[in-house]
Amino acid sequence: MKQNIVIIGGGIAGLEAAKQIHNLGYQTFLVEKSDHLGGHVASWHRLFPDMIATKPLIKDMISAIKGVTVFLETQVNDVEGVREGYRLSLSNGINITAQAVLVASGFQLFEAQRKEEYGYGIYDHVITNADLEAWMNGNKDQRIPAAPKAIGFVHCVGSRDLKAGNSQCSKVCCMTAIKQAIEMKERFPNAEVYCFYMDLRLFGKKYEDFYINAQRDFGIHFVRGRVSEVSETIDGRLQVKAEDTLIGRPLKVQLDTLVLMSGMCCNPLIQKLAEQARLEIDSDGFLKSRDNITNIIESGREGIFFAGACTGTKTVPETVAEARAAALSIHNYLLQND
Amino acid sequence: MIDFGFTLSKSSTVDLTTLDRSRYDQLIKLVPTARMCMNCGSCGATCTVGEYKGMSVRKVLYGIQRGEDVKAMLSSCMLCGKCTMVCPRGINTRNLILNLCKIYD
Amino acid sequence: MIKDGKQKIWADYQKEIPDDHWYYVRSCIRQNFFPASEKMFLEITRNVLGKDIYETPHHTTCGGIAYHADTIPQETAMTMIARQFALMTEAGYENYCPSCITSFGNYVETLETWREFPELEAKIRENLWKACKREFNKPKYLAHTSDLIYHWRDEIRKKAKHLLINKETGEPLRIVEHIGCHYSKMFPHKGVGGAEYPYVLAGMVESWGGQVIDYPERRHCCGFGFRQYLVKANRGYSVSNTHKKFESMEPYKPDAIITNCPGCPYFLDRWQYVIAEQTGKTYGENGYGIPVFTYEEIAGLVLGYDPWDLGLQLHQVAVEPLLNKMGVEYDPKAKYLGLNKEDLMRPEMPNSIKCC
Amino acid sequence: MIDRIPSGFHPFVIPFLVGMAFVLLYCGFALLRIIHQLSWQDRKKFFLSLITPTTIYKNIRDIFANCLLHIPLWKRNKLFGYMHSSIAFGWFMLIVLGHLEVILFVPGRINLFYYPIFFNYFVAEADETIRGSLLFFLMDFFLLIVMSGIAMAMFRRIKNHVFGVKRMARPTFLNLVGLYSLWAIFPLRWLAESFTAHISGGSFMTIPANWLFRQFLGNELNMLPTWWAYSFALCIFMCVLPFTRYMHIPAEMLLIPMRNAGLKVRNSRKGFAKVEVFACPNCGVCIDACPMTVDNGNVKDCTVYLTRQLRRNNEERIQEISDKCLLCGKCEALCQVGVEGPGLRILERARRDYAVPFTYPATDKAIESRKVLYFAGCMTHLTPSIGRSVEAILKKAGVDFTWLDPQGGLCCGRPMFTAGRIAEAKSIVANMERLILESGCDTLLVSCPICYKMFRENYNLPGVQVTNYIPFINELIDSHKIRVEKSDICYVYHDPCELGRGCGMYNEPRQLLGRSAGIAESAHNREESICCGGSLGSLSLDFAQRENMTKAALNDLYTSNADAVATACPLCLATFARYADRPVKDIAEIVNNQII
Repeated sequence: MKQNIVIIGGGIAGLEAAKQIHNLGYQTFLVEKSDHLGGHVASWHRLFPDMIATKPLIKDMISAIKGVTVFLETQVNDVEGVREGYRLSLSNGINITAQAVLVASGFQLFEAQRKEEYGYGIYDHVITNADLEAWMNGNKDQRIPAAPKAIGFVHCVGSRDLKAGNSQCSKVCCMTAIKQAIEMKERFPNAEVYCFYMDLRLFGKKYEDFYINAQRDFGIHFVRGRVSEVSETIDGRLQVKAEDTLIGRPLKVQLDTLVLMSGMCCNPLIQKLAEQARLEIDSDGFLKSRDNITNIIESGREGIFFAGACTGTKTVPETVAEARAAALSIHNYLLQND
Repeated sequence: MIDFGFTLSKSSTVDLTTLDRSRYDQLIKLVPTARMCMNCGSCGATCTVGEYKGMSVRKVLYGIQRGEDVKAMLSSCMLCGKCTMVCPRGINTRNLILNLCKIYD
Repeated sequence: MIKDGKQKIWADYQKEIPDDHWYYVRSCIRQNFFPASEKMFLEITRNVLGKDIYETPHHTTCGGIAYHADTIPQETAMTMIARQFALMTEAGYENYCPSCITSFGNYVETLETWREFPELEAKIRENLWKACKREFNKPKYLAHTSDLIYHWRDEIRKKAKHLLINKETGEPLRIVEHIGCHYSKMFPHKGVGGAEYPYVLAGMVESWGGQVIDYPERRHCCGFGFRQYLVKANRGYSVSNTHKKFESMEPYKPDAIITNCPGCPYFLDRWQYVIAEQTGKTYGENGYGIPVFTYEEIAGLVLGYDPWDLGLQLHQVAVEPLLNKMGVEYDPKAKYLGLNKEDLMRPEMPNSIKCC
Repeated sequence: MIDRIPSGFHPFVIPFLVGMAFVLLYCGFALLRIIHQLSWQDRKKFFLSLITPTTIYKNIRDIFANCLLHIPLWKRNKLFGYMHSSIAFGWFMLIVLGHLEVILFVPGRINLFYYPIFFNYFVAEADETIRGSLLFFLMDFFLLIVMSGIAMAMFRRIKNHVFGVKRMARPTFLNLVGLYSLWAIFPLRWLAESFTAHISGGSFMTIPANWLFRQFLGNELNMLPTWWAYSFALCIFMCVLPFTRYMHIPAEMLLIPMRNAGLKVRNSRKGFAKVEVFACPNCGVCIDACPMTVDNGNVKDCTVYLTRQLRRNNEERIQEISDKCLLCGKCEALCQVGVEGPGLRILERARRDYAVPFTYPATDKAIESRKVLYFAGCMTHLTPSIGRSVEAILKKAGVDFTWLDPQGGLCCGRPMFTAGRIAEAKSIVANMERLILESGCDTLLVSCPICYKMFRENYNLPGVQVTNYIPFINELIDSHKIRVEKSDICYVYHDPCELGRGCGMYNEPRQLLGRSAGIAESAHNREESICCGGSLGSLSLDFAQRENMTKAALNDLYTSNADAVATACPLCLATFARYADRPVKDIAEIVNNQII
C-alpha cells in the first residue's frame, strides 16, 4: 500500500518537499489555501544575491511536482490523531488519512498599515517591499512617480518591534532593502536613495558584497536611525523623520517614494493548526520544533514535520534545504515504522 | 524687536533635502573609496591625535555629509596613516583628509 | 493623501461616548486664558443641546501641571484624582468629562495604571481615606469635553447659523486642527481617531463645513512643554517648537487653528506675537496672524453667538479676519466693552503683527 | 688632400647650419634662464665649482663616463650599454676626428663650422698618405660603430627584453621624428661619403661601397642628393631636439657640473629641477623599476612620464603622477642620470594650497629622563611585536631606557613631509625636538625606518645620537651585552625602502639577521629591492590597487626559497603579513627569540 503524506502549504517549502516526497514513492497531497502555488516567492521579482528571476524558478518547481495531488483554495479544517497516523479533514470535503504530515505553512507579511506613523494606505507615495516587487513585475503603481528625485527604504517595519508584537528579526529585509535600493537606483540613476536602518544584518552568502556595491557603485545613503514619523508635504512629497544616531541629531528628508520593509511574521493560521494537531508554540510565537539546533524540522509529535518559515523567519535557500531535509526525515520515519 | 529674555533656538535637525552636500560630492569624485565607509570607527579608535583632538576620519566623513563643522578635526591630522592601515574597507583615508583640507573652506 | 485610509484608521479608534449625564470638571488655566470657553461648553451642552452636565465648585486641580513639572510624585496626583472621582461618585454620576487635555491624560494614565497594578489603586484608596475620609467609584466612561462636542457635532451642525465656509467664495475654510499631546499620544485607543490621525477635531471641522489641513508638523507639540515654558531659560525651545509648526503650516494658508487643549491655543496664539516681534514674520494674510480658537469658541461661532460674548477679544491674534470670512456679524466698537457695557480701554497694539 | 670647392661652400650645408644655429640658440637661452632661476647662493656655488680644479676634473670624468661611454648602462646590461656608448661615443669621435682632419689637411677652413661635418664633400684625395688612411680608417671605423649601435636600436624596437629593459616610455610624435632622423643621419652619411669616395677617398666602409654603387647606380648623380639628405637629417634632428628626449644630451652635460657643484632641487619647476627634467633620456629604466607597474599598470605614472609632463606643464597629470608615487626611490637609484623622481614629486605636492591649516595637537607628555629614549612610531603601535621585542632586547641587555611614545600619539612628521606639507612637518619636528631634548637622553633609538630617515635628515638634536635599532642591537651583541644563537630557519631579508635606499643601510641588517638565523637573498635586493606596496609615500593609491604590488614584491622574495621573510620596517611587516604564504617577522623579533 502506498503511504499518504499531506503537505500543508504550497509555497517553496511545500513545493520542494512535495517533489522529494513524491520521488521517494509516496502518495503526496499538497494543500494550499490560496489560488496559486509558490507562496510569497511567486510574487517576488528577483532574488538576491544572484538576482535570479523568480517566475521561471517557481515554474520549474511547479512542473517538478507532477503526480502530486494539489488542492488549491483549500484549508485544513481538522486534524485528528488515528492509529495509522493523522486524519485530516479539508475544507473541500475530502478527508485524508496520512501516515505523516508536513507543515509548510510559511509566514505572513506584516501589515504595514499597522505602523500608522508611516502612513501606508494614507499617504500617496508609501508602498511596501511586496508592492515594489509587484511593480517591478510589471504591475502599474500610481504611488511610484515617473521620475522620483528621492526614494527611501525603512528597514524593520513590524520586525524587532515589541509594540507590533514581533520581537524577531525578519532576517531577509536588510538584504531585500539593499537589493531593491540598487534596483531603484538602476532605474532612476538621478534619484538619491536612502536606507533607514537600525542594524544592518547581512549574514548570508555575498550579502556584504551587495552592501559594498550599494555604497561604492550606487552611492546609496545609509542612515542609521529608525524612521519615527512620515508626513505629507504640500506638494505631495513625503517628509520623513528619523534620528541620525551616528551623529546624534534629528534628521529629516523629503522623499518621492517611501518603501516599507514589511517583515516576516507568524502565519496566524498556525495557531489554529497547533490547537487541532496539539502542536506546541515556541516563545517567539512560531511553531516549536523538537529542538532549535539539530531537529528544527521535527515537531514534538510523531509523524508531524516542519519546513520553512512556520518555525521562524527563513531565507529561500534555508527553506528549500529544510524542505529536502524534511522529506528525508519523513522517509526515514516511515521506514522505521514499517 | 523686543527683548523677551529668550530667543528662537537654532534647530539641530539635519535636513537632507536642503543640506548642501556639494563638498561631499566633490570629495567622492576625488576619493571614490570614501563611499565605502560603514562607520565602524576603527579609524577614530587608532588615531594618533584622536586622544587629544577627538579626531576621527569617520566623524569627519560623516560630518561633511551632515553639514557639521569638521575643520578643527581636519587641522589636527598628522597624516601618520594608522587609520589607513586599520580601515577594513580599504578607504584611502589620508587622501581623503588631504583632499578635504584642500576643498574645505 | 488617501482619505479612505484615514477613515479606516478612524474606524479602528472609536470610543463609546454616552449621550447624557456627565460629571464636568474644569481646567486650571483655561478659565484665565479663554474664560468664555468653559462657560460656552456648559451653555451649548445644557441650553442648546439640553444635556445633563453636572458641575461642583468643590473640585480642585487634578495636579497635572505640578505632575508634569516634576514637582509632585505620581501618587499625590493620583490621590487628587481619586478625590475628584469621589466627588463624582457622591454626586451620583458615572460619566466623567474633564475640560483639560492634560487632566484627561492623567485620568487615563491613572485608570490604566490602576488596571495594570491593582495594588496601587488600593493604596490610593487608602491614601484618600486617610486624607479626607472619602471613597470613590471609578468612572464608567471617561471622555474629554472635546469628545462630547465631537459626539454632538452633527446636532450642532443642524442648529448652525454660520458654517466654516468662506461666505464670499463659497469655499470651505482651511482649518488646522491641533490636538493636545496628552489627548491620545500616550494611549491611542482612548482618543477618537487614535494618536497618529486623531479625528476628534477633524470630525467637528468636517461636520461644520470646513476643510482640515494636514501639514508635515501636524503631530508636533504646540511648544508649551510644561518645563520648556515654565523655566524661563528654556522658553527659547518652547517658542522654537511653535515656530516650527507655523513654518510648516504656512504654505497651506490656513484660515484658522482649532485646538482642544488649554495650553495649545494659548501658546499658538501668544507665541505668534513673540515670533512676530522677534523675527518680523507673521503667518496670516496682510500682516495678521492665524487666529487660534478653542473648539467651544468655534462651536459658539457656528451656533451664532456674539464673538465678544465668546471672549474672542482676549485673543492676541485678531479673530476678525475669520469672522469676516465666515460672515459673522460683530460690532467692532463693542470689542472692548465689558459685560456691563463699560469701556475696558484698548490694549497697546504690537509693532510687528497686525491686530484690530 | 686638396680643397676641392674654392668657395668652401655648398648650399646643402644650409639645413645643417639652420639646425645647428637653432639648437645652439635654444640651449644657450635655456642655459641663461636656468642660471638666472638659481638662487644667488647656488649660482655662486656653481660658478665657483667651474673654476675649482677638483670639480673640473670630476666634471670631465663624469661627462666622459656618463654622457659618452654610458658606464652605468654597461653595468646594467652589456648590449644596452654598447648600444648607447656606440652611438654617443662613436658620434663624438666622428666629430673629433672630423675636426682633426680639417686641422691636418685644410687648416684654413677650420673657421668654417660645417667643414668637419661635410669634410669628404669638400676635399679631393691628392696622394695617399699614411696619416690620411689612418684617419679615414678611423672615420669609417667609428661610423661602423655608430651604425652598429643604430642597428641595435632598431632591433631593440622589436626585441626589447634582450637589452634588459622590458618597457619603454611611449614615444611622442616628435620623439619619433627625432628618432628616425637620428637613425637616418649615419646611414646617409655613409651613403654620401660612399658616393663621394672616388673623389675624397675613404676607407673600408666607403671605398667598397663606392665600387659597388658604381656597378649599378653610379656615384655622380647620387652624390649631391645624399649630402643634401644627410644635411636635412641633421637639420631635422637638431630642430626637434629641444622638444624631444634628445634634449637629455645637452641637459646632462649641464646636470653633471651642477650636481658636482652640490646644487639641490629646491623648486620642481625652476633651475636645477629643470635641468634634471630635461636630462631624462626617456630610457624607461624607471618603468621597470617602479613597483606600481606590476601587471603593466600605472606605467604612465612613472618618473619618465613625470619629466615629460613637467616639460609640458600638464598640471592635471603632474598632480596625478606626483600623488600616486610610493616614493620608494628605486627609480632614482636606478636612473642613469640621477633624476630625483621622489624629490621632484614631494616638491610638486608642496605646491598645493590647503584651505585648512595644520595645528599641532598639543601633547602634555612628560618623558622620564633615561640614557636611551626609544621611539617606536605610529606604525609600530599597529605591529606591537616589534616594540615588544625591542623592549625585551633592551631589558635583557640592561640598557637604561624609556619609551618616548608608550601609548602612541606622536608622529615623527615624515608622512606630513612626504605629503609635501613641509612647513606643517616642520612644526611637528619642532615639537618633537623640544620633547626629546627636554627628556635629557643621550641616544634616540628608532625602530621604524620611516621615522629614522626623518630624524636623520630633518631633526636638529644637539647632544643626542639618533640610531636605528639594527646597528644598536649589533653593538649590543658586539659588546656581549646579549648573546644570540643561530636558528635553523632561513629568512630572506627585504630591504625596506626608507632604510635601504633611504638611509643606505644594507649590510647591518644582514649582519644582524645572519647572527640569529639563516639568510637567503631574493632576485631583487639592496638598492633594487621592491617596495612592499604599503608605503605612506603614495597619497592616492587605493588599498585595492596596492594588492598586486605587495604580491609581486612577495613573489620576488619567494625566489630565494627562504622559509620566512624578515624585514626591518613595521609598514613592510604589516603589508606583507596581509598576503604572505609564509611567516613575516621583524629582525628584532627574530633576534629576541634567539637570545640565550
